[in-house]
Amino acid sequence: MEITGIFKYLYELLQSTGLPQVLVDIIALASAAVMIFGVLAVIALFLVWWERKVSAHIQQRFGPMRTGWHGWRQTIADAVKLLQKEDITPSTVDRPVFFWAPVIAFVAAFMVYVTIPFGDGLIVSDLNIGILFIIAITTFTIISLLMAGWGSNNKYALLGGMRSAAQVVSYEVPMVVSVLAVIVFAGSLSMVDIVQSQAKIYKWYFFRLPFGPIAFFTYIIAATAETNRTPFDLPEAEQELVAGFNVEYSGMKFAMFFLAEFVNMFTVSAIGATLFFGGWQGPLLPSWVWFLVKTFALVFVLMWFRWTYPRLRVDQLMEFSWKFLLPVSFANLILAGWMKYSGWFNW
Amino acid sequence: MMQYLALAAVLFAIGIFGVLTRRNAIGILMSLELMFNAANINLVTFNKYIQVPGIAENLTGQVFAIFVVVIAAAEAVVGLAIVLLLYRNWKGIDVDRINIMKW
Amino acid sequence: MSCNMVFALAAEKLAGNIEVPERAEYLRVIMLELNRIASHLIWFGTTSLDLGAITPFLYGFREREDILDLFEMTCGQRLTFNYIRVGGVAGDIPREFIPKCREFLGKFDAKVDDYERVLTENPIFVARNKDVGILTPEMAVAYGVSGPSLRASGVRFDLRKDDPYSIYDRFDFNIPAFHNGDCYDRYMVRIQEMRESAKIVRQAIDRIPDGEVRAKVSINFKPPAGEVYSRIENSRGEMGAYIQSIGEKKPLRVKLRGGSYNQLQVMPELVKGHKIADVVAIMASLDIIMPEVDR
Amino acid sequence: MIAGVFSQIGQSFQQLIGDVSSNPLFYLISFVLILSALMVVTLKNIFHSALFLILTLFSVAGIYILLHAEFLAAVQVLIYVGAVAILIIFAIMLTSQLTSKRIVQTNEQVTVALLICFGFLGTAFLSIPYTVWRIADVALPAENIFTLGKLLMTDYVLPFEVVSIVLLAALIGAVVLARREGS
Repeated sequence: MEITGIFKYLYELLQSTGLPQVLVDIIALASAAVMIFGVLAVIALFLVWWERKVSAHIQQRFGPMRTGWHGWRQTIADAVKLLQKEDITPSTVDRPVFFWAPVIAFVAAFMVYVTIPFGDGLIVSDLNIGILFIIAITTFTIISLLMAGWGSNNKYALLGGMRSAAQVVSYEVPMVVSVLAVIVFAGSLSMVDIVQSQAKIYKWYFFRLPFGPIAFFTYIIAATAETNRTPFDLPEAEQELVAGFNVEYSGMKFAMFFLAEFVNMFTVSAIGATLFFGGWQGPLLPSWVWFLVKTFALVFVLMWFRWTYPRLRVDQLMEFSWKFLLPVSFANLILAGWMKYSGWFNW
Repeated sequence: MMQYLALAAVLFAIGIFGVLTRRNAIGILMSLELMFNAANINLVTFNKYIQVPGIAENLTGQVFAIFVVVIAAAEAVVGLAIVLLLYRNWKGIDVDRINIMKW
Repeated sequence: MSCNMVFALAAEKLAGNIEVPERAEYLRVIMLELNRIASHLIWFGTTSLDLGAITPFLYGFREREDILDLFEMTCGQRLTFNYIRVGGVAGDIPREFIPKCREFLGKFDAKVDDYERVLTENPIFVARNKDVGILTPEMAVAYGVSGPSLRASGVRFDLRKDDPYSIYDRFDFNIPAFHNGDCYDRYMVRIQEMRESAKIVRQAIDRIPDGEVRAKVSINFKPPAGEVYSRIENSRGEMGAYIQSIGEKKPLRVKLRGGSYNQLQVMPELVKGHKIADVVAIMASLDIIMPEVDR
Repeated sequence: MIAGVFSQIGQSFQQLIGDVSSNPLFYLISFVLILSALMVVTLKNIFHSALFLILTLFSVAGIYILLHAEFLAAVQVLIYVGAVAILIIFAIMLTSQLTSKRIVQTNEQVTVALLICFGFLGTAFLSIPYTVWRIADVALPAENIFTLGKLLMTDYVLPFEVVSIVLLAALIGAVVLARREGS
């Protein structure tokens, strides 16, 4: 059941109304944005619920059970509660910075989805700089963290913000380099091209030995750090920093950070699924189902990490990135280039 | 095309203003970045609008802009390292006070 | 439990003529060792929580729950146990205690293996704990650190062996000790102690005789004048009770000594040159309980 | 005579600005760009200046997209916003006591600086429309990125290598400079 046809039909319906082409495109883009926002909001809510369930089952308990089937209404109730809460702005904060930080985090988290293909043809815009666009936009997350840390005028928030900025900057390098290994093979930055180059399961970049798995593992480790999750959750280490950069936030603004965090988790998993596991490619089922299945599998891996590992120390975190992850991913990039050049696995 | 050049000129002028009036070394660095960007806008504009005879792959301007971006990054890194050093030694980064190189 | 015990021991020593029944001695040992396990389980949970791992915290509390169930069926309380009395214990254990306890012990070793699988070999855990907060044996002795923290530094000193009280000399168990004195060794000592304690409880359950559980001690008994100090090994080190009596019903002075105070004192030496995150790890590994510091 | 110069500047200014409705997106981005650039050089709070610098750099990326330089736009955001701006913010945080409102951020040369700026702007505005540009406006290669990559690896391979070495030198230099004595 492909749903691309529906969108095509709607688009033609819009064109047949006789509006000028510019207006038609604007309406189409706006409605696509609204739709993606809606889908992602639902996904984020689902992820919150799922994270609770996964953590509960890893810890041999049940998690929310009372409200609805296996507590599915719990997250919705929580979200509504969070939105209704009083939005406290402490008097000593740097008001404009304090206000814009969650907004930027939120917008950056959602803007990434312009170039992520949800399915065959289910993409807002297939830019020719696809993956580079995503990487560029995600850097705004760092800005928002720094703004939140600085704007809160609180030492824990500042330390948390600086820590996470340093961490995200450090881990961005190995992440980009491991992504580059795939780009070298795909020969394109466009997400759609990358997916189409992995039409068969043996063509998935994960199975292109030896560089594929290495690239994937460096990617997934760096992605865990990028999303500030355990074992790299230093920015919000409760035992050291209370709650990190968002310690002063409450109500709506906190909800925005929270939602952005879960959307980011979905984003890195979606990129991982697209780059290494063939994105929407798969037999029988419709393409978007395959995409969601693969992405949620990767999300589960991230949750699994979180509920298993203790936390690293700051210096160990940096050492791991610069002394281990970066050399490995660079060596892998050279290996991938050499493989491409010599024609190995060049199906 | 002229709009782009005018925009670049305005940006450059703002950069000059910043460099001349800021006391804070970091502020001067930021203004320098503005000037770099003004130059880059010019490069990319020329690349788009002006044909160089004999070159089929007309992307020289963009290539140069990339070089400028890289150099700007390098400049920022070294500049900020110097700023930190100044801060450590002078307990401040007011460039009006840091004048030992005058003599 | 151990506070009960040490006070009872001191009072019995002071009185001099109280004969504790055999069955009561066994029950005391069982309860003390179960309490040691429960205490180490809390330590295990909070340590992993302090290091950012949330799951082991719940694992530790899951097993502690079973022990608390055992305590509840014995003395009716889950937190402020008051079971050991001067001259024995408050009452006999219910009939279902022994099978329940056997069931718990049967699965406990596998659970400890579980904990070890989660943390012991975990590279992140090792990186956070190895060579962090090294407590040299000299420093440990000088500061009066006792218990597992002392044994992790390589001083194999345990009152259960070195100054046996109650009937500990009848059981076969080891005193685990390491030599680095870092956080990792303190962790390993406690993990192994849990296994050893389980071993002791198993032996005690197998050999427990029938009979009375409490010697006849008058409510109004007046011990002779004098002062006495008795000590036992509890989960955080040496637990001591000092009683000064003037031959009245009530003692003139009672002082209880816990292990945490000395372990807190040694903290400034250990954290020198470490990161804030290490302070959390060191504090966790020393198993400091703040209320006990304030004894 | 001065009036003549001004009227000439005015005329060429009109020519420069052109027709707003022809490319509304350009004017929107330019507006944001110039406004935020002005904020960068005038605001008292240096942290706010840095944030406006980010906005400026982002709008420059928008200008690049209008000029069909998508790769450059992505690079602009990635390097300027993701690295340079964050570096600047870090430097501001490390020298944090300088951001308090009491410290004067500008010096006494404001008038002189304004004169120089307007002198420059006048010259530029006068000269831009009177220069004969060999405007061709040919379409750029469709596969922009491929060509760019090829150029970097063929015609410009020497500058490319030199830039890499400069970057490496800057990296090492920064580490050496910022390192504390004796550590």
